[in-house]
Amino acid sequence: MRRVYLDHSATTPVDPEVAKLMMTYYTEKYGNPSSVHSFGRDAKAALENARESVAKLLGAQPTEITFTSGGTEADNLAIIGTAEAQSKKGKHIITSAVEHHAVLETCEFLEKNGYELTIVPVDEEGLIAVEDVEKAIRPDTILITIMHANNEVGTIQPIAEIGKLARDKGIVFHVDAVQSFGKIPIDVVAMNVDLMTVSSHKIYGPKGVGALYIRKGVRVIPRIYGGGQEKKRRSGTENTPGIIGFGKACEIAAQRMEEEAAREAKLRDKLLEGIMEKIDYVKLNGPQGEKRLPGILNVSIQFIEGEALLLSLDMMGIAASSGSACTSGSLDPSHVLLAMGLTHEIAHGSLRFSFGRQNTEEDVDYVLEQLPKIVERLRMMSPLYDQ
Amino acid sequence: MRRVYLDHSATTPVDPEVAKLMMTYYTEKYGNPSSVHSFGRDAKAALENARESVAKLLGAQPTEITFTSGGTEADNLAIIGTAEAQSKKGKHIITSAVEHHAVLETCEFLEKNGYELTIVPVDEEGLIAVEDVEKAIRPDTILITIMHANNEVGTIQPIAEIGKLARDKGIVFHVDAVQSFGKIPIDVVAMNVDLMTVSSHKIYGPKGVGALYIRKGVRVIPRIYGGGQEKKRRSGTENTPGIIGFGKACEIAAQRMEEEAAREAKLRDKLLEGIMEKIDYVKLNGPQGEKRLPGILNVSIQFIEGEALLLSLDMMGIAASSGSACTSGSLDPSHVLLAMGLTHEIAHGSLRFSFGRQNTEEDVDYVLEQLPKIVERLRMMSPLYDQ
Amino acid sequence: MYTEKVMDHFMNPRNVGEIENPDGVGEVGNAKCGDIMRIYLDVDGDIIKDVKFKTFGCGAAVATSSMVTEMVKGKTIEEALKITNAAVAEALDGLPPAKMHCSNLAADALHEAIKDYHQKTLKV
Amino acid sequence: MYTEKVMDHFMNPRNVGEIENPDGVGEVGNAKCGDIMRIYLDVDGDIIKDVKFKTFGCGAAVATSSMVTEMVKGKTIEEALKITNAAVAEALDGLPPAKMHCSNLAADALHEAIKDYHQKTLKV
Ligand SMILES: Cc1ncc(COP(=O)(O)O)c(C=O)c1O
Ligand SMILES: Cc1ncc(COP(=O)(O)O)c(C=O)c1O
Ligand code: FES
Ligand code: FES
Repeated sequence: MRRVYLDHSATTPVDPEVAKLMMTYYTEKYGNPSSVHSFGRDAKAALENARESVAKLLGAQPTEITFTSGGTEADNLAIIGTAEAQSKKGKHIITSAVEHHAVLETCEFLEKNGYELTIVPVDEEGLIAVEDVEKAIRPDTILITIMHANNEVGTIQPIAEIGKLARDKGIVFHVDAVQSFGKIPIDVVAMNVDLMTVSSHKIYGPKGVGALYIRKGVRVIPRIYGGGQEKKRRSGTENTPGIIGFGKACEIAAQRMEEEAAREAKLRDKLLEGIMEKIDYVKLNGPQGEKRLPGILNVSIQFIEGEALLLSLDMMGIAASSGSACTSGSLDPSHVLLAMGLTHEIAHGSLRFSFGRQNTEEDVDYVLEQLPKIVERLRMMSPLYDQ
Repeated sequence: MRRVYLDHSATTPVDPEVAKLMMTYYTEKYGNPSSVHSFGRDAKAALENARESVAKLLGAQPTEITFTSGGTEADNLAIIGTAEAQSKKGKHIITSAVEHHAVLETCEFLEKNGYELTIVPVDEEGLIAVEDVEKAIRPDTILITIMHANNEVGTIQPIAEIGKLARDKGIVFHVDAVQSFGKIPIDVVAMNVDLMTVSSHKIYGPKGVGALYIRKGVRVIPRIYGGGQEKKRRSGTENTPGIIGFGKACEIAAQRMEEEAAREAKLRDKLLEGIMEKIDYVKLNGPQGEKRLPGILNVSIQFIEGEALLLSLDMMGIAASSGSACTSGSLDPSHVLLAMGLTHEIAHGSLRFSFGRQNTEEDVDYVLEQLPKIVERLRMMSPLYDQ
Repeated sequence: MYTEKVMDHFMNPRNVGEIENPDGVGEVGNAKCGDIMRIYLDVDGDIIKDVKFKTFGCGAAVATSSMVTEMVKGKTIEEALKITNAAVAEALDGLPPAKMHCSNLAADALHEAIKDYHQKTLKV
Repeated sequence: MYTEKVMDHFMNPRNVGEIENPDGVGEVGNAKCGDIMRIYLDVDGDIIKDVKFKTFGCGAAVATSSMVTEMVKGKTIEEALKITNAAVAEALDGLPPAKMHCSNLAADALHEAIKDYHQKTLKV
């Protein structure tokens, strides 16, 4: 059976070149970068080389990059680390309704511990209004944390504008760029960003590696104490093979980004057109055109539930994801779709296809062949569907 | 030139079988374990399989294992997580003078934030007296954190006795077992341990992976918030290839432990004897015999400084480590050696050889051929050495 | 995640559909929570001669619906009333913990349908 | 970590040893901190004819000692006094930031030796 992986926003395969390089550092150049001997020095040099590659893709300086175990840890370090560093100045934090759980749950943890939270809404396309952020700012606001591109619908936020606002007011600005990094251009300087989260496994690097950009001069209280690695910002023996893999993945992403974005956008549009043509009662979630990531397509297929769709697609070899609550066993569907004003019913039937480097036109054709049959079958079972 | 890696306490190469397995999960079975589709389910199943392997080597239940990004993070989670969970009961913590920085620095972070610390001393072999721990206990003691085996000198602490004491008094007992795990038998139940830290890269698994054993019923406040992975104890997309590699490394360690311990102890003793025979003014650091890890040998070579020794050994292809301050650029040498009563001068000249699976008798012969020449050369340069 | 039996009942659900002029209909859940089950009964004397279902919900919801219809077909009303949520889950070789509320729905829908049947019969 | 020059001076240190009846000796550091440097001078007129060192310390400590002896050999006392810590580090193509205090030692030891020479000369 054909296998079509269309869940690259969840995670990507490791690029073969990246994997090969990592192997060398697992089995041959395995030294601890803190060690004096040549095994250690080789590892250290490669680690610093990776730091440069990550920095470059962000428009940052290598010294501004702190490696972490992933995007989630970087988000936590940025948010809690800033809250603790700035707590004397104030305890008010601004975020948005469509952030990843790594941001939202972290903010809510702080809320339980004496901080105040303002959650800025989004419009029906998932877009934040800069004015809403501006209105939310108070004298005791210490942090604004807004994502660059949304992981469920792909909406790209007006980061540079929000960054300018934050910089003017002297408020620390954190951006979760896990989904946009390596996919669309980023320049932390032009965007007025103080802290930015990125993750390796979304750009064909290994899982368990991420980084936080910390602008020179911005203070963040560490979350993990120990041997003082990463300039004391994040202790723990460095995951050198992982970090080196991440660095390589950044290099490859930098080379391919433009071409790949155009390619994926074309596949995405083809899939959307085909779905719209072949299936009725379908709603596109998120914006059209420029304001979205090239690789993400999110649609709601009415009268059926997302997990049932995913399972059926999976039986045909197609891997996708859903904002349905039933995929996670919770009761409420995706907070992102609800924040965009979708009803529970429609949110439950949402389906996300996220494209990647190995996807082809034939993959899209295959989905367009299978999906209508699946929808038909599930709708026949649905008490909500009365043709 | 011959290359002899004798720094396995710092880190180990990844076992080829482990590396091969990991490759599969990097490039083929790359799904996110949270995903509904088969890519995700395959990853999830392998992840749970790894959890079993880790649990087994600890004598624990799989549900009691929480994966982290390494030993340092697990130590932080155990210590800060317990302190926060128990802060209503008290704010007193007991630890020892020879803990790893991941424990000591974390305890000191808590001390700065309103907790009180009692640091139990060690004798000249690096051994903690159970009575000293008992004496340190107060009504408001909430946590005892003591390492199983020391990373610099290999001393094995009387964990089961301290555990019994802690259990009797209802105090949470955390053990950093990063160095002993997979090297000597561990049974968390028999040892009365509540929390135990282990790390993958010390047992031929990948860097950037560790685990915390959390005994059923023991509460630990999480440190990283997000998608709720690891039963909400540690959010973040799981490093599946790394965790799966760790699981495999545990399986291999379980098979080889006994035989390998005997083999390494023999090499270690051969090296010690040779050094004692060929070089004068040498002091063994740490205990003789049973109370030490099989693979670690720590000696102080008087009148010379550790980093100079390491660099010279490295020029001959030999990788070792030192408790010298100069290897890290700090001013005080190893807190472990100082706690054992060594003078600064002697501590500065310490040298740690730590053995691993690929080491042979020939390796030892080679070191015994090179080391005396190096010592001779450096002593000729030393103003402290007046023959 | 799901057992083979669950996947079988999900992919090849038994007794999907509606019964025209049913003797009893039961509906539980609501679309807001992501699941609705509707069960139709055709009763002859005391025997459930035919049973059909329509379900909006996850794989577990579909599978439990299918399973419960298979379990009651040909049974007496009395026997059907004895079918518990646990029994449905067990017949499917178990459900993931997070999905146990789906199995609650299937037996509930059946019992609602029987209640409806009783009410209709009484009225006659 | 270290430059090639540092490693060269560490592995092949110049002017290791002692001078019998030196015209000046300088010692800085202490073993407690992990480093001691001792520099011996043989001065002829105003010229440093010979210079030797003994050092207990890390690679950087040995290399800076060696380098400083090479830098002063044949120089006048006046010229030698102008040698700064920074100059020694620079002559080695730089030192890691954490090791900069080692370079401080070498020039200090030299200056101590010159001080000792001055004292001895004055006494004569
Ligand atoms: C927007 C966003 N933020 C944060 C994360 C978390 O990153 P990681 O998976 O590396 O923990 C993800 C992905 O899971 C994401 O999509
Ligand atoms: C005793 C001990 N504890 C903790 C650690 C830290 O573990 P990791 O290197 O996985 O962060 C180490 C090793 O560095 C160790 O030897
Ligand atoms: S219908 Fe939502 S979990 Fe089953
Ligand atoms: S002598 Fe200690 S750092 Fe150089």
